[in-house]
Amino acid sequence: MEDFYSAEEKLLREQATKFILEKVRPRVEEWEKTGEMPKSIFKEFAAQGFLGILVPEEYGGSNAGPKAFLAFSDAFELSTSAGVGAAIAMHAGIVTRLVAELASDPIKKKIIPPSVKGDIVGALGLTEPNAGSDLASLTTNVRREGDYYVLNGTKTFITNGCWCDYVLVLCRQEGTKGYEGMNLLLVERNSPGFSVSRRIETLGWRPSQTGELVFENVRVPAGNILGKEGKGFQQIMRALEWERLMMAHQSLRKAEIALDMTMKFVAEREQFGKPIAAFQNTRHVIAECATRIEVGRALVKEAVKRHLAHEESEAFAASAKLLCCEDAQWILDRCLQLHGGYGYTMEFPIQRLWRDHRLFTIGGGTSEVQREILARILDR
Amino acid sequence: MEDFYSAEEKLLREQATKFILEKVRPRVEEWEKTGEMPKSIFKEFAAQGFLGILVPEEYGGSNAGPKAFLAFSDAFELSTSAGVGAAIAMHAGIVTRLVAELASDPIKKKIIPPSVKGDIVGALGLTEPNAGSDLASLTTNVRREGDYYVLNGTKTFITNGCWCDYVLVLCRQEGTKGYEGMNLLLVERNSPGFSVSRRIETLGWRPSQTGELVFENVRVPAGNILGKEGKGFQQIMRALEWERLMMAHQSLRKAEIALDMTMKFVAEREQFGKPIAAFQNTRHVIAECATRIEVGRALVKEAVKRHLAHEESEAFAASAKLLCCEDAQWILDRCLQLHGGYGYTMEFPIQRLWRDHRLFTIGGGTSEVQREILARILDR
Amino acid sequence: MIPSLTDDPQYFSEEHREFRRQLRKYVENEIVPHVDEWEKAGMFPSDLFKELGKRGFLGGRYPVEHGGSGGDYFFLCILAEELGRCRSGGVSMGVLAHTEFGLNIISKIGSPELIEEIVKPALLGEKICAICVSEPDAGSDVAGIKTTAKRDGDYYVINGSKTFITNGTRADYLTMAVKTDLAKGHHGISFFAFPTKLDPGGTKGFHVSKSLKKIGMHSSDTGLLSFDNCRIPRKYLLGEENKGFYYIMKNFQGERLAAAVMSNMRGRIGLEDTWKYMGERQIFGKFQKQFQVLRHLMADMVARQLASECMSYQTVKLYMNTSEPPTKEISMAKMYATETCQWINDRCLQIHGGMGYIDETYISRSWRDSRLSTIGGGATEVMKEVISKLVMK
Amino acid sequence: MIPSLTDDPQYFSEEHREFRRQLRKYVENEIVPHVDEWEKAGMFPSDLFKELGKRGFLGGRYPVEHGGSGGDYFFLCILAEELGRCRSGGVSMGVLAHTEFGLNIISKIGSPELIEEIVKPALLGEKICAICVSEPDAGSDVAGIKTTAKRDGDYYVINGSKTFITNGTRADYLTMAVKTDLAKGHHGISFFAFPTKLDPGGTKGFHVSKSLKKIGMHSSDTGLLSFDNCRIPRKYLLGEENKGFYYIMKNFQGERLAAAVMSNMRGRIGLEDTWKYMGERQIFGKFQKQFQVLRHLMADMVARQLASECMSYQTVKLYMNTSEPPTKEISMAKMYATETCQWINDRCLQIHGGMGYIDETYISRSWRDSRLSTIGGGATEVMKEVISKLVMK
Repeated sequence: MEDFYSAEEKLLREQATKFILEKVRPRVEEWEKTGEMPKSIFKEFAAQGFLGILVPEEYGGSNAGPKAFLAFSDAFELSTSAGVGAAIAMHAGIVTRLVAELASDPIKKKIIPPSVKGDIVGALGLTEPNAGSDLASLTTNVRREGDYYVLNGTKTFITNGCWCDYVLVLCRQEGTKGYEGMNLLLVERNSPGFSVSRRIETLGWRPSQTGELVFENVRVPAGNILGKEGKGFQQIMRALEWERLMMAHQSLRKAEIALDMTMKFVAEREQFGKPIAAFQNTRHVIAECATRIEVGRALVKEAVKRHLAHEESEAFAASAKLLCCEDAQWILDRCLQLHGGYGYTMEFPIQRLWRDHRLFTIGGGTSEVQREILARILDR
Repeated sequence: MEDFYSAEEKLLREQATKFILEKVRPRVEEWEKTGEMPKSIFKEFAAQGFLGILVPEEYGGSNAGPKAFLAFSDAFELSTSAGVGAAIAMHAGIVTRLVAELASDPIKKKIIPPSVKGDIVGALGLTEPNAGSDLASLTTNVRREGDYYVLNGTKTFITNGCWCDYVLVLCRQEGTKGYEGMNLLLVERNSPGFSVSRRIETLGWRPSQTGELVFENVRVPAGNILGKEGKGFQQIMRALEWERLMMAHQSLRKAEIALDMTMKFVAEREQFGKPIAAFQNTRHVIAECATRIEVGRALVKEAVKRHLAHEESEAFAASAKLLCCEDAQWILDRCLQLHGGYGYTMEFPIQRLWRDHRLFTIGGGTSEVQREILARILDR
Repeated sequence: MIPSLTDDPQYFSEEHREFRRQLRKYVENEIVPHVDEWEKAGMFPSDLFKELGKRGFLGGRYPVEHGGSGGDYFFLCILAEELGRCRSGGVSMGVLAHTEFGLNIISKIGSPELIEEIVKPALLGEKICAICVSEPDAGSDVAGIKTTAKRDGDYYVINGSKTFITNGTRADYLTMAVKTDLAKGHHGISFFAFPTKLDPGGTKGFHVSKSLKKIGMHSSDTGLLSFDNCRIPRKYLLGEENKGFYYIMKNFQGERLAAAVMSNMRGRIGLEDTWKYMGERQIFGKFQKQFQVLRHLMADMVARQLASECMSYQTVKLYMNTSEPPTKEISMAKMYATETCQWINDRCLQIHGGMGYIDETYISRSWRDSRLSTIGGGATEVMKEVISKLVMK
Repeated sequence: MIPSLTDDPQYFSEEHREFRRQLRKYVENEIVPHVDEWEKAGMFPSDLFKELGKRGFLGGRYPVEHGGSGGDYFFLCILAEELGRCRSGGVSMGVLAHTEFGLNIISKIGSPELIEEIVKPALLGEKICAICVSEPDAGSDVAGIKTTAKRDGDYYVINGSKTFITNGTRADYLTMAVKTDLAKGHHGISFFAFPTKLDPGGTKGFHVSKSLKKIGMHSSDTGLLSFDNCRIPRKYLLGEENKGFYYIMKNFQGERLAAAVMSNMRGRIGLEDTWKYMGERQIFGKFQKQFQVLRHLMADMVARQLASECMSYQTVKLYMNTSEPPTKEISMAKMYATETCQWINDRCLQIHGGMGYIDETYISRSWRDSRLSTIGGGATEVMKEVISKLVMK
């Protein structure tokens, strides 16, 4: 994998690793306990330039590119909290980038610079109570009234939802169905009719402020539309593929971090008169884990390359999301098992990696949805 | 499985089910949130007679027998909290029973009646920081001084540890090693030198007061020994086998409860225009889950029968512990997956069943230890 | 030592055990020495039916009035298990295809005339039976059967083809599912005991179009059969017209249970042979049985093996004690036993290393033989359909 | 459509692609029509080596001075992949055992005299080579080799036996690992290019004791060989005495990588054939490809297939660009590809139902052929030992 990154990207990863280990990791246990991370964390990340990796220079970003963002994610996974990673990646890896790519100039000028500085935080509103992986059936409703769009509906499972300053809402023009006729609107928090109805308590991702958002006759200025009318879904497809790739990549990184911890643990912990590392079973399990990580990397590398080159990437991205997230789940489970009883205590981070990661085969399109995508590619 | 229980046992299960659903289940969410269950819960269980199932009538029990206890456990699993079940099962399913079987008459008279009434709570002290599944290497030390045993050492991962009123401590006579030379001592909480050094925060089993216990020159009256000097390990082997059988049985019950919840969920939740239950994938996953539960039951039934008849049961008990706990883990994971994003929220109990159960392939002898046991049986 | 239930008194009486002892001795002395030859020939000799028949091994669970011994289903289990000890899957499959799959329904719903003509001689091994359901375009999907029987006075005229028929190249009677009403799907199926030797030189219009070569089960013959205007007397209709699907539901559960029991024995023998091999074979200066990962793998296999055996035996008991067959439990037992047997044999082959890939080792034969079990007699996928319908109400 | 990397320009130049096109055409026209016959015969004809050799297919990655084309390792990948398209695993295995496993080390460390005598004619297919390491009591454990070579003036005298030798019944030269110092374990191994036809009627003392019958790989011959005081000239020693283990470490990684590439192709063809079958076969009134569980299974298989191909190709690139072979990545690629291929072929057979169990379907052959891959050339268990040593420092 080392030949995947450029020298600059590696440097960025190094800088980020130092930052995470010194400034973030020591505070994670507290945030996880309370479920509360200070929102100012965005400013701390911003001060290092990390929130502008995918943003053009004219808006205050470094435009270092997607691979740089993956290198950055290798570092932030070292926080051992998916909630931290998810909050940052959603804001800087997906939302800000969508604004930079699709919004009108005035909106870009208004939203992106403070986003890059960490002064405001973005969220992405896709999932609804009755439309998860199946976006074609979403019902959040939009109609045009003069210079405004009027928005009604509910979005749920929204990362950064509780503290977001703006949210990109995928909504449906009246009378349309399926994947056609959707708009993507940028809704600011202070809009009348917008509210956070509740925080959703989850098994993991605790600091990520997962929330449910309600829109009641929210009037959104017409200029807040991202891209074209009716093409909301089509316009985010590439961003969704990118999300899949990020998730596959992050899964493997989590697995790698867990495996490193585990190798350290089994070398130190003794049972039956010898280190656990000396048991053949331990060694074979570790060999299998290491192999699945390495193979997953090879697949992600190819998928990212194709995605960036706009070559046929769909099958590779779906395969990577499916395989890497499933394999990482298995690896994290085996790592927890090798920790024995200690793996079950809150004193070792392996429990959090394990439970945090469980969402990776559900979020960003479940494993089942990836299989559907792949099967449809076979149909062609 | 229905032919497994007698009519009386089924009646007991019915009574217990009513009690659990009315008096326990509604309070579980709160206990899980705070990690605190009132200790008076033992008295509530006692008032129903549940704590005396394995205790002879002369000490206030019903002596309804091990199968009755399994029937009772079918009910208490409906609390959906392994912490509740573990606390009760440890006290009434293992510790009190060991006292009734092995202690001297004065100790029995002193300890058992209040245990059956829920006035005092027992714990079992086996695991040490460096001796988990490998009890042969335990180091908690005991020496005789006149009419006392003097005890030194640390026990960890002790269910009911933080609030126990007495604990059965497996300890080693000076100069012995391996499985020989151990004593089993009943240590009361008020003994000078005994302390709970900390509560261990765990991923699940939250209300079960898992703690670490320290013994510093604790003087235990000589009459507090259970059974014979030097035979501490051998004397609890049957209790450990019983624990394995309980865990296998409880695992399947958890899986069954989860599967019931899941079948209900998939029948109601729609995606892509139809209930999730209508997807072939869903149906096949459920068929596989149901089959593994039924097969596991057949194995447990045979293992319990042999255990109770004192026939060759070792291989069956180890197989049951290994297979049922592993399979239940897989089933719970699949059930969580079928819940989609909802499975990851704290609003559905499936997340707790999943994370609570993760300890079942670690505690009571890890899966790896069960495999060792089985391989040694093959060696014979 | 691998713990076993095959002598457990909760299932097996002294009478059962004696039956097992005799059969085991017979298998060891009279079958084992020949199986390599039969594997090569692609077929065991038809005389085997007679030898088994005249010793009373075939009729264990059949009524005395039909020429059987009047025993319970556990006699069939013993037959399936002990034949399995010859380590040639085709032998057990061929014998059971005759004595259980083909014959059972005739004994249950056949007329007294057919009992005399078919069941009695068949239990002596003098006539050979086969079950005949699959077609080139209808395997697990019986509603899709296309072979037809058309009433013509006192005769039926049969047209179509059947495939994957065990004993198909030599059977005297084919217990055959056909459509008597093409329009009715499941409800147009009828059963016949089709006689293949009605006319000299074979029933007119009946042909064995092909003897199918299979990956394994080499000692058993498998036929592709064709029926071209075969006229057979009406008496060969089993039970009533168009009730075939009901007969399948009611009478064919025993076949699945037998498949489970056969698979369990195939798994058990794989484990026994492999554990023995692990004690003989050295690598890196140690016996294979000293390597932790192989020991743990053995432990996993033993656990599943015991679970599967418990499940099957308990289901047999349930099957014997209930009037309606316990379809859910039988489907689960079948699926679990066959998947387990296949997995065990695959892992056992792996433990054998290069030797496992050589034709002459038992494990290689057992591996390819066991591959059929999750496909035939109700594929795993079909079992899942059945089970899910029964558990999801 | 199953996405593919076999034309990806990051790995394959126009020259590679032309090589692939020619070879594919040759396989289709000249090999495919004969494989059924070769499978039955238990051996493909030796002429095949000559036909491939004279068209330049064997020497793709060998130096021009040795009679090759001077290409890179991807030429070998193409050879492994395109031969795989004949759907008879023994053909690819036999050809690669010759042109890669047997010949590579001779080309690398053999004297100029041996290059002339062996490599040049072998690349033309006029001489046949084999790799010869396993013994009845030493498979994956090379330190346990017992065959000895004892120096006697200008000769070595060789005694012992070798087994599981692909091309063993007809090879002209055996690239053979023996002990020159029994006391030294790994450090007493030496390599010879053993000539089997030194004397008229065969090198004295050399015998093919047995042609081994295998579960699969039927078109390839496998020998059990014995050496009884065989005297061969000293010049046939490869490299230096007692350095054999080093040569294995250094030169045999390419063999494992080739095994990965071969397995990937076997998995891919299984998927292609099965998806096609699913579009043709109807059950319960629907095409198989319309059933969700089968679609999802296909998706899982495709994901693993692509992952394995990415892993293997990226490892080939790494292998070409580093001086020390990347043992960790190669071991991972080998283990993953062979396990994946075996799993895919097993699931594909299952999807074929009863047809999958019939000898004549491709999938049944591919299934039994693929079973060898996790055993031969470094079993999965051995790969795990290697990998764990490299990752746990």
